[in-house]
Amino acid sequence: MHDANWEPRIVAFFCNWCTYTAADLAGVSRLKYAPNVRIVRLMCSGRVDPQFILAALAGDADGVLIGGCHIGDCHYVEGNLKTLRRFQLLKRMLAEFGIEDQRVRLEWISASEGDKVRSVINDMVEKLRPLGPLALRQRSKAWDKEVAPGRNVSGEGALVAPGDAKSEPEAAHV
Amino acid sequence: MKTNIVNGDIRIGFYICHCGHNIAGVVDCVAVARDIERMPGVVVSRDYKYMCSDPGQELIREDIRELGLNRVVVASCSPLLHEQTFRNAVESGGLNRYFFQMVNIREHDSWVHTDRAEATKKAIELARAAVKRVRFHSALETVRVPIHPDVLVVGGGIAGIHAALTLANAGKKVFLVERDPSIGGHMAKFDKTFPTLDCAACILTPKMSAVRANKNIKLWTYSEVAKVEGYVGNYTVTVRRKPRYVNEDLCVGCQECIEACVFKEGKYPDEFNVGLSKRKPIYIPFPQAVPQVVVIDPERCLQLKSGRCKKTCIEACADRHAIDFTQKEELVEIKVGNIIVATGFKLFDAKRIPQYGYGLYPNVVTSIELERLVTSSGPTGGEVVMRDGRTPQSVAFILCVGSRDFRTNRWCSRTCCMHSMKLAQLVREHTGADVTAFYLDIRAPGKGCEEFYDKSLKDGIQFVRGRVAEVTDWALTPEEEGKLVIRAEDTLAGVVRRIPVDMIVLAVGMEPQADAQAVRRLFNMSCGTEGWFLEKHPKLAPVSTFTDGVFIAGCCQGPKDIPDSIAQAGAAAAEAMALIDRGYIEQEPNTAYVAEEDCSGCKSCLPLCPYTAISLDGATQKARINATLCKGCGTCVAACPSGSIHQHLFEDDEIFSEIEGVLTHA
Amino acid sequence: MIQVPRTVKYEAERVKGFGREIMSTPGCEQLVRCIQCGTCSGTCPLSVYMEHSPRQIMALVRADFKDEVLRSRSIWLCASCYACTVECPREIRITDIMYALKQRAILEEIYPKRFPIPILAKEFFKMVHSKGRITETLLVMRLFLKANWRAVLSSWRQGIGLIRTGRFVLRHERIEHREQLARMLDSDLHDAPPTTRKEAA
Amino acid sequence: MKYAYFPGCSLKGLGRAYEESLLPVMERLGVELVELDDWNCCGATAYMSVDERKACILAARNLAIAEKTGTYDLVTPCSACYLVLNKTKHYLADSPEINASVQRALGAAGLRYGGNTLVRHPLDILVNDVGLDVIREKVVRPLKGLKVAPYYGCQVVRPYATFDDAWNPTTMDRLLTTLGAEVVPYPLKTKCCGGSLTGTLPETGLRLTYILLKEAVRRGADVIATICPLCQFNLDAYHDQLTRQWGPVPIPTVYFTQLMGLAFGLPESQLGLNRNFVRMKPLPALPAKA
Repeated sequence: MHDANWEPRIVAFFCNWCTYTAADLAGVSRLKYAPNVRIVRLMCSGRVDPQFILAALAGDADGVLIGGCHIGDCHYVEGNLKTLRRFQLLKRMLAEFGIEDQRVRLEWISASEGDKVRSVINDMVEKLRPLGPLALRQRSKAWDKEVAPGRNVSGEGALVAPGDAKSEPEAAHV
Repeated sequence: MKTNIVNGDIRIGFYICHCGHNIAGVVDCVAVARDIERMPGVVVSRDYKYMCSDPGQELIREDIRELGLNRVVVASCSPLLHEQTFRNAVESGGLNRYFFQMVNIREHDSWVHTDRAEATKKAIELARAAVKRVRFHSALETVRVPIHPDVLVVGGGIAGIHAALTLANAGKKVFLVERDPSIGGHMAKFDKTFPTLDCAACILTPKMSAVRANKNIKLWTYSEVAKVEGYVGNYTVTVRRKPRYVNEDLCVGCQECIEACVFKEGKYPDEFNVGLSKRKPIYIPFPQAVPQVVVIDPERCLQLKSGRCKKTCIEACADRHAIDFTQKEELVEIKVGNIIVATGFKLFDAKRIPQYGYGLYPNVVTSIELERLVTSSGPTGGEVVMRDGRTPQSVAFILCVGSRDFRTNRWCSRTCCMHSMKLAQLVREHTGADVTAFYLDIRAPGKGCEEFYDKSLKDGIQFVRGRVAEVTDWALTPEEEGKLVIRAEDTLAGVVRRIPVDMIVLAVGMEPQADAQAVRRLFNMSCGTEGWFLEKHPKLAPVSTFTDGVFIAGCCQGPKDIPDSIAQAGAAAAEAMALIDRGYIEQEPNTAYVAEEDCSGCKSCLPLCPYTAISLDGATQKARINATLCKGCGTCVAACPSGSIHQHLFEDDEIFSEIEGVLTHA
Repeated sequence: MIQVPRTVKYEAERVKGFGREIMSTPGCEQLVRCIQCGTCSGTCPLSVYMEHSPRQIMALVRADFKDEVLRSRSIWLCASCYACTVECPREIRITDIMYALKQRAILEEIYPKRFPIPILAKEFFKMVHSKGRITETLLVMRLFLKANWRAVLSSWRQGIGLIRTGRFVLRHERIEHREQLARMLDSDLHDAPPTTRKEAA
Repeated sequence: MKYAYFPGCSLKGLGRAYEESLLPVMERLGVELVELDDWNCCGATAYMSVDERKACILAARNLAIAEKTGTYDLVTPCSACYLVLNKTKHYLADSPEINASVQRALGAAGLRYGGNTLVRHPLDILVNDVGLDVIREKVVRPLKGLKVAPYYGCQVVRPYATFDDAWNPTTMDRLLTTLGAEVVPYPLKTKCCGGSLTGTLPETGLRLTYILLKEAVRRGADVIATICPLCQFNLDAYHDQLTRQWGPVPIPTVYFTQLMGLAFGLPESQLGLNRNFVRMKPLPALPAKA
């Protein structure tokens, strides 16, 4: 079906106070986990704009992980509640598009739960593996246009990278 | 206000840190530097052994000067550790400190992965993201907010007392809030302290009196913090003052009311003597209590329970009218700039290990109970006696009760070894009894502690390395009749032993307070998995928390002895003073702002802000954000339907380019 | 002559990887976290008869002294009362580790010879394999024959007592579907169903 | 109430008095025990000592047969059977590898086990399903004045303490009190009786047995109540040797079900009490009812 060397790519949005710190703790504790995740730091999970998630999926990510403080523990009182509400809406929308449930995940991970960072990431990678690449563009070219309406980001073209992803870095460097 | 130099001349310097072997051992730093070098706008790309060192920082400054850099990216450790370090370097190099972005390739990469190729690939992708992002950074100004000079100290144990005194002696105004009717905490119950065997009361009582006497300290005992609002420099705290039914300003502590109480004898377990003696419904916690003010227990007092009492106490206090049955709970609001949390610990409940027979066999006691027995001011006047009044001929100490045990508390409580040795020496001194201590490992790392262990050995205390399996009262041999029998393996001698003794002392470990989670939420702190309050950094910021202006001291952060508690308390006081004396705090300029021309005035952002920073301008019908109230969470930014709210440091463009960057294939 | 035993242990006596192997058996993983506190030995009703206490067995396993462990009577003295397992502060399932060691000793045929406990285990195993059930009195008789026939002499009174109280059973208890049970017990350990194996052969 | 019933080998041999008393007592309480069709030996401790996988297969066959009956609760009076069947259940649930391997073996005989069988002890059924109130109603001859040492032994409460505390179980204490008996404090209630060591290495096993008996006598008990056939055998059948070595410890050991039978007014002869080496003294005559 897909390339035998294929590995799921996950973009993670972690809040500064709990989950990002927990990921730091996992590092300090030298816990080992799958190298498939790229963490983007935000001050609060409440800052996660659904567009970020869609951009990541459209940009060739196979999954998106959002990490915030446990409910009741938000550094900003209740930012994570807003995240949760927004997340539930987004999940329904993604389901409409036929994007598997496991691909977008929300986890509450407190600053002390370094081990949870490891287990969640490992678990997510394992759950994405059988699903194969998301390959959103192949799935629906039309949808692609809808989510990223020609947003000109870096002066290097549309947010969604050109067709052949493999040659993209070189392209970016020219 | 914001100028994007996207199309201007972007000159980026990229630096990757080896961190000795910490990063370079897993990530191919040279390969990363070579990859980033080829990105547009990158003028220089270097790898260096320790970027955070002075020469490392100088490298950045020099390149800014020599090569005219206007953006800097450093790939090293977590920004939570060194972002400020590098921002300072960038600033001293002559650039706005926010033209900087940090890449975490240690905590998030080299320390958590083993595959060199995968880790290097990840580092490259993270670095590319930062390089793409930093283009969009703009010059920002750090916001300065004045700091309120008063400090709240929560908890009146030795840590809280010391922190309060340190601050007060430096001329700062301190509110010291204690839940119990007196300050003093656990230390007030101790007889002597290890390893010097100096009298605990002799060193604590003067400090307690000093608190009472110090004009800069507002002492509120029998009180709890009910609510905390605000942020570093500007906290508003609500304190609940429980009614003690005695007017603190009028009571002089003569205790005639206690004498006069209709209860002629003490009837209720005395908390201070851990139930070993009885007190009346009206009492003073202990002779040296501060404040010297009596308190009435509403659960026990006849008048408060039924309203039917002769009120002999009021008669006894006829001159001063200090007793006031109409007292009600009071809520007081105060303003402070910093908070020191020193809420302490609780002792492990020995009943949770039924094998040791606590609660079943009367002569199985806890270490704190024995502490009260050996104290001359204790319920037996310092005599170590069994429940039937006899003097024990043989006493066993069981160490690590509840500690180092996966079923109860995993941690080492740190003080029980030394505490038990101290008690063992005192028991021998008081009774001449044979003393055996069962231990797992003797931990005596403190100053003078190993010497104290040696003294215990010289004093003839028997040390048996082995965890006691059970304590029973059934005898197999004549000498076991009527005794408590310990069964344990003497692991060093390699034999299983049965040892009959008269009295057993359980060295119960320390646990987080029962309400630690609630307190944590109150002050917006984190707890480790065990429930101790989490310090910001285990080495570099041991008394700070993740909330600026909230510090921790003493055993609420983890088990420690008196010297360490005091050292932490001093450190917390100094941290608070450093903020106060600077006079202002610098805030990350990560506030949200409205691009008025895009705002449709839909008001959907208004209810989202927990700090009421957003309001609607009556004239323009557009949203407006008060930057001093905004805390920078960005929730409103994500929710704005017209995309008119932006956030400094976390601009949409910055995040989108970061997403794009991490998804490049390295 | 007085024997003066020399107790030094040489590296050559270690079977590297033995400890790791035992600790990878399901249920035995926690052994790695043992702090040698001796609760197991203190709790064990039979540790007083062991040449190595349970704690020492744990240490020897971790240090790869395979022969010393598998030849010891200690592992066979475990009566499976599970006291150590519920008492262990590190949640090590010591009883299960003892089982893993017994299995290894039987597999490698290095259990102490003429020691009745492993013999009982093997006889038990055989009887169940062929009959599906155990007839205790017959099992004990076989044990006596193989291990210590003199014991029969000392317990003759007990035998008579059992006959008197109608508890001495001489007829074999057995199940109906013995061949079904045998098929199950002898079924292959690995995935390949028997047919493919034939084909391969 | 209907349950599948796994007697185990002992209840057909040395421990037959257990079954002889259990069945009429359960019948009196309206509990139907349906013996499992063609059950096999659980494997006990011995099988686990030889081959773990085969031990699991052996036990799983019984679990599978029980599951097929559709009555998910499987009652197992023998402590060893109770432990082994429960342990197998845990192994199958916890380890996918063991589960797969065992399912293959079951498959070879056309069986399958879906993990649904609940292994339960009669004490659990009596106290939690039937209830002490119902039992109290059936008591026609309260055991007034009878001092009983409740002895649980090891494998029912350890390591899978499913219905009682592993350190201080009280289910039988409460049951015996309901029967009118006086329960003496017996701190050795969960200590090991020596198991099969009494047979294989008498010098070790018998000392454990002796300690149990001696302490029960010291605590003033008239009788020890047990829940396991091996415990009963050990505490009952070796008095000869024990007396020779340490002196007499004259106390009978009976099954708790036998005491229930007595309290329910069932005739002694039907409860297997005559199978004891050390016989229990007949209960004192009942005071005339008012």
